[in-house]
Amino acid sequence: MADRTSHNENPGGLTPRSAGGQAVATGVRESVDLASALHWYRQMVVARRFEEETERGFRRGKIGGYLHVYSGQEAVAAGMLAELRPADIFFTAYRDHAHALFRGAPPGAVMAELYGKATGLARGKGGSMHLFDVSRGFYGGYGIVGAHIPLAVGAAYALRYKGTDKVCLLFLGDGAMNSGGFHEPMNLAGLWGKEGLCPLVIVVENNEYAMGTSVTRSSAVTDLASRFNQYAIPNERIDGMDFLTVRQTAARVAADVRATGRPYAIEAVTYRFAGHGAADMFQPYRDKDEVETHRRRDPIVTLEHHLREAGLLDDAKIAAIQAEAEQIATEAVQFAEESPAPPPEDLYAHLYGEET
Amino acid sequence: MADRTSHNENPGGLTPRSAGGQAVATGVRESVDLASALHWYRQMVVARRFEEETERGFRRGKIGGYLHVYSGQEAVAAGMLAELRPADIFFTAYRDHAHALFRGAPPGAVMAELYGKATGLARGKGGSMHLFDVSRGFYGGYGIVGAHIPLAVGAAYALRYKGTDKVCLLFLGDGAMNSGGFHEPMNLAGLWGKEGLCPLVIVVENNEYAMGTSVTRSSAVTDLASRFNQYAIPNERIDGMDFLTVRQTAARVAADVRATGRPYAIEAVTYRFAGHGAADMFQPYRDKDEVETHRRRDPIVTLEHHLREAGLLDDAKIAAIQAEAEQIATEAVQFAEESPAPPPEDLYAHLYGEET
Amino acid sequence: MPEQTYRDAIRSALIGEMDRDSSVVLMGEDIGLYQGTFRITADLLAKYGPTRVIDTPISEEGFVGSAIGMAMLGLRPVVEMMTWNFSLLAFDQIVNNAAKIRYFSGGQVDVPLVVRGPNGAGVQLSAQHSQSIEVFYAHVPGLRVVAPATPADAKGLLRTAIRGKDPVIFLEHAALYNIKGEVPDGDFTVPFGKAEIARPGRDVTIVAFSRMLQVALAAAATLAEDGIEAEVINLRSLRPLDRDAIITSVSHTHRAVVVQEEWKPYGAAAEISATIMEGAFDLLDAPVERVTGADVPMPYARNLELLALPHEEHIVAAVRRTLYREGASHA
Amino acid sequence: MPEQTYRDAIRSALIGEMDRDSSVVLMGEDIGLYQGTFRITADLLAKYGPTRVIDTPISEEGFVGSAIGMAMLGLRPVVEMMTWNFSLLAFDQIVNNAAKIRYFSGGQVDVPLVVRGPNGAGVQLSAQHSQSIEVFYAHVPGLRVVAPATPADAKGLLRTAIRGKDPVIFLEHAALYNIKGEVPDGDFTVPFGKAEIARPGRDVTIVAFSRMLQVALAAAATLAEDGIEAEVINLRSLRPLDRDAIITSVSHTHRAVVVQEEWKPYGAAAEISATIMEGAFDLLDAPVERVTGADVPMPYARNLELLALPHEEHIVAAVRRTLYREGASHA
Ligand SMILES: Cc1ncc(C[n+]2csc(CCOP(=O)(O)OP(=O)(O)O)c2C)c(N)n1
Ligand SMILES: Cc1ncc(C[n+]2csc(CCOP(=O)(O)OP(=O)(O)O)c2C)c(N)n1
Ligand SMILES: [Mg+2]
Ligand SMILES: [Mg+2]
Repeated sequence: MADRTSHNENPGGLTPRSAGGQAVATGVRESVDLASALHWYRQMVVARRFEEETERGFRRGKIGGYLHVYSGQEAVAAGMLAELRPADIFFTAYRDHAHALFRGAPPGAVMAELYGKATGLARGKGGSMHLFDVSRGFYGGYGIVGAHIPLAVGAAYALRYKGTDKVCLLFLGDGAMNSGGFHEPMNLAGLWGKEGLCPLVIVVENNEYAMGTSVTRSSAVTDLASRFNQYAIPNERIDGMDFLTVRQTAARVAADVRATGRPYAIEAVTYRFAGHGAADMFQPYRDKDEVETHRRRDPIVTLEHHLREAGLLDDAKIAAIQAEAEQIATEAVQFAEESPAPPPEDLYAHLYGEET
Repeated sequence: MADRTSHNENPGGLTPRSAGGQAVATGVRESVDLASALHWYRQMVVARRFEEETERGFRRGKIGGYLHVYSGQEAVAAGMLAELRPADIFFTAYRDHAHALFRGAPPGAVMAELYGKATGLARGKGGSMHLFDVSRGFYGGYGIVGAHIPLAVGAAYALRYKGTDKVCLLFLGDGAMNSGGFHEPMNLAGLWGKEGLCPLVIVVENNEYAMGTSVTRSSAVTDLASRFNQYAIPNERIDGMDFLTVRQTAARVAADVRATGRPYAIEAVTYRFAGHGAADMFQPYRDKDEVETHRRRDPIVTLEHHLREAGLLDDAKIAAIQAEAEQIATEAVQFAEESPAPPPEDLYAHLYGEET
Repeated sequence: MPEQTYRDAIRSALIGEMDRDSSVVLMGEDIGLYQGTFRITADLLAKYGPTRVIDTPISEEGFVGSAIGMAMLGLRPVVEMMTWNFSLLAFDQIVNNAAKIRYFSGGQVDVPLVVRGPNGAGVQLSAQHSQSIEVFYAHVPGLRVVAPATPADAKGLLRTAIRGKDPVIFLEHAALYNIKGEVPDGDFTVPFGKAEIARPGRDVTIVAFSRMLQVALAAAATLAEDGIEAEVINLRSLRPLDRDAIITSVSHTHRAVVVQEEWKPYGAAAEISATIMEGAFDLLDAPVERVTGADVPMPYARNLELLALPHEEHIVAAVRRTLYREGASHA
Repeated sequence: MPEQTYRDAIRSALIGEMDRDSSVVLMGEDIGLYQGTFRITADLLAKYGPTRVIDTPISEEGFVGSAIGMAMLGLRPVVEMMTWNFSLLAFDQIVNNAAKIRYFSGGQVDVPLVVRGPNGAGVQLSAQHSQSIEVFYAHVPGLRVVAPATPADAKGLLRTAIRGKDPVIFLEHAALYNIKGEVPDGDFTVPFGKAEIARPGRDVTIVAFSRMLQVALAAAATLAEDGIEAEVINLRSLRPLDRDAIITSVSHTHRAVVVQEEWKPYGAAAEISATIMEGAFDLLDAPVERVTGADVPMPYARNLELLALPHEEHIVAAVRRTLYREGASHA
């Protein structure tokens, strides 16, 4: 793993890293199985349509609290989860709807959680920020920025401790990197990785903002991938708007981490199309043009182009997929609407595992 | 400041950095005013002798709590404080006796604080870990590892905010770098420094251990200076056992920080001769040989050689200085012994600045 | 008297203090360019510039600690906690540094720091974002802990906080930002540790702070329809606690109900209840009642959230228990 | 019954659990190579190796959070807090993650985490290292908080903690590590939430936990010389609180004194005092007394430190006040 080592010990790895990013972006067209990419295109379309319904549900007062939609970033979670094995696990923050859907959680159960219903993915206890589907290896869904990071590091340790070859995937935002909750466990991951005891794939979803605060205004260095050098964690920056790039990187990195038990970090450069949350309507921190420019890099459109080129998609197929997404989203809403609220006795349920 | 910038943006700065350290170590002999170094030699001898008395006081049950002596590391604080102006300020952790003495605090008042007397530097309220002498710009003396770091960053900001050209000096240990208390404020320092609002000189006293845990076992990267690259804080590693090296570096760095309002980090490689604290008697984490090897690099002996070479010291002068140190230490103990305990009403004094 | 919202009261107090004293600086997450999560600081970045209105990264421990350092050097930082839930990340800085530095330095420094922001439950913000953390700070010597329930108190207490020499935990409530109330003109201040009788009455004393004061006043109005005259005490500050005001009231009502939004066990109401018993044991005709939130993390589902929060009817029922000794709560 | 020190009781419980269950791992600062600050884990690194006895950097938030993740994946981490003072840096992880994950996930995960270490004042460790932090955790639903006062309780409660499904705050006391006591042979456990009558008596109930139980027992012995028979309750756990045991005792003694080492305002004793009033109001012949530490950060000077801590004579005086109603504490 000469390359790995150079990344570890030599922060000069910067240049090869960016270069590597390019290489991936171009080299990928041929190398990736495009057929299965069609499946993920469909998933991304569904997620996008699903988020339209969550925003509508919020406006209609059916969904409460904070609502953070994923629109614009789909290629990151889709590309990464595409290469995760069923037995693998992952953690993310509160912008988690698409992650749950991509992992196979029933759209109805996800929507029902947002509606605060008993049939929700977390029985209506968690809501939008705390989706959980442990049966599928999804360990949540957390609201305190940065505070879920150490959980994933410990979980990765446990996977190796128990002698499995599973890996743990950790998603975090650019803003989370400025918290002590990032620094302390990343150093632990670097240390444990040297013993092959930390099979952790770290994905920074760099969407350029933490609420209204841009990376330039919140991080002393803007090359976020390079921040992992302090922890001897090899890292690279990639185009997070291109599903094929993300997926090929995910395949290579997951295999490597699975084999070595050492952590690896990917900075996926992406963009959030919507406001930070439902309350962020005016977005005084960025102008319309900026958003428009990025919308032209829409990951769904980009993948659509790849698939058209490959002759795997045409207008008819696209229309069919959109109709299907329409139906899935509508049925999810209907399921959520019709589901019962949690029974009053649930107030005290799930507090402790044992009575005393 | 091409060199600065390269340090900022290019973690490859590693090599030049170490080289720089060497350069300083050799280049220094001629360049520094050796005469005044004699004064600091005397200070270091006094501090060493003083610590013998604090250890004796602890064994005799006159000093309670935790006691962390500085023996072996004198060149770091002496070299740095030698270049601090009277109006400048500094913060450190709990291994703070020598820092207070070097800054000119009366040895009797320092010893009296350790004895828990009313005449102590902090009126007997703080003890060994919480020495304070604000009249001399010494802002303490803190016991929670890493937690004093943000204080110094905010203090540096305040110095510039008020339009002064003062600098803030921050001492921290190698172990403290693994805490969130290091990461968060260092990123703030990097950001504020870009506006010229953080005149902070950071000194990592790398004595190779955090209690019983070596740097290799606690930090994923062992080149500690390089850890500041994540914060765009220029940095270098120097020989912390050589007073002249430390002092020359301090002069250059302090001038630079004062002029630019940007932070700069120095990793001073040193060694702790005594146990971590008075309770650390057997030191199962290191063997005698290791300690012996380092004792041969005793900073006091090293400076003694420089001064002998320069014809500024001979056996007679050394004997005189030791006698003087002996007297200062003994008088400090006597003063502490004879001082009264704080009056009972002090229990509730200094709790609030105002009654309600 | 002119009316002002709780939000504008806080906002205008901040502006007033920044205008009269250049050592006052604001710091926090998204208080500047984003205009503040609750718009308390809207337009202030433009008005005062980035060295006085400091947008920070997501580094609660780092920026609260830095604010302590600024305060030690003579600035008067007012830190916004986007919500108090996040202060748990700065807990060590507040408890081990801000509250203690003056003491263990033997009185060598002032720490004029104010940390302010919304505390308590919102609407369906779920477990990690719906906590009322007052007792964590009220327990700690060296801190002042205030929880204004009205626009006038918010304004007067914030002025006192910013002008003082000690760290102040200033607890606002998101559900109060839009309430209106009369606010005196001029440079008035409200001192710490002085409770107010928000409504006089002879039959029972209701002690409340922050949002629960509004709920207590509603309960008192309902009770009045049955001829029960409750005296409602607006506590204003938890540390120092106005023990005398509470005891004086109870010594003529002989009954007391203490209200808090948070989990019952080891909550603020326990201290107030114990203080009443210690100070008025012989005068009590009934055990002091506590009305509190349910002892669970806040659930997301609205129906469960409503069950977890204390409401007017709980206060009314508790008052009736103290009057008629119904119920088994003290069997 | 064989005797064992409090330290050996904890140590042998750890060894026993590690031997019977390979999912038990130890983590903390200097627990391995350094042999543990209080030598609880001495020799365990050699015995179990570095994957089960994990020396950590100074990263409380990081390693407590990692332990939570391990626990979610089915390990049983036992984290040593070198002293509980440092847990304030992991406060968010314990309060917002460990305590709540089961709840907001709708019951999808267990979090069998134990965090243990010495709590309370030592000898001249000064303000940042002399805190008794129990109430910060006792307030939080989702946690269990235990504070053993005897070797037998330490051993039995630690077994229960390690074998359970929920996060446990296990509060030891440095001043207790060397005390000896009888410890039953065999695999006994002590359940959470069950207090014990450490000394039976008819005249007054003294409620205590951790080190203060030893002080309370000494006070009871002194009182006995005057023919005053105090019933001393060893609380063992603060959450859950054994309300019934306390009320039962008070309902035949009609008087109570609650003892705690920490700052009085909003401390654990307030909850116990309020609970007694709520549960036994009609049976109380005197207000419940609280004996606590002084409301100041711990001073370094030994004479001041002694003034800041509660001692036997304070308990004796409080008991006398409840019996003869002397003093003005409830005037
Ligand atoms: C510790 C903490 N501080 C502040 C917040 C409020 N907050 C919620 S999301 C957010 C921005 C996070 O940005 P980033 O990590 O980049 O994730 P993104 O929202 O861009 O996906 C902030 C400040 C929080 N939830 N937790
Ligand atoms: C947050 C915290 N965790 C643990 C401790 C216990 N402790 C005191 S000193 C120390 C080692 C610090 O090492 P370093 O920073 O290298 O400073 P040095 O003692 O070598 O000068 C530890 C772990 C503490 N005081 N604070
Ligand atoms: Mg972001
Ligand atoms: Mg060290």
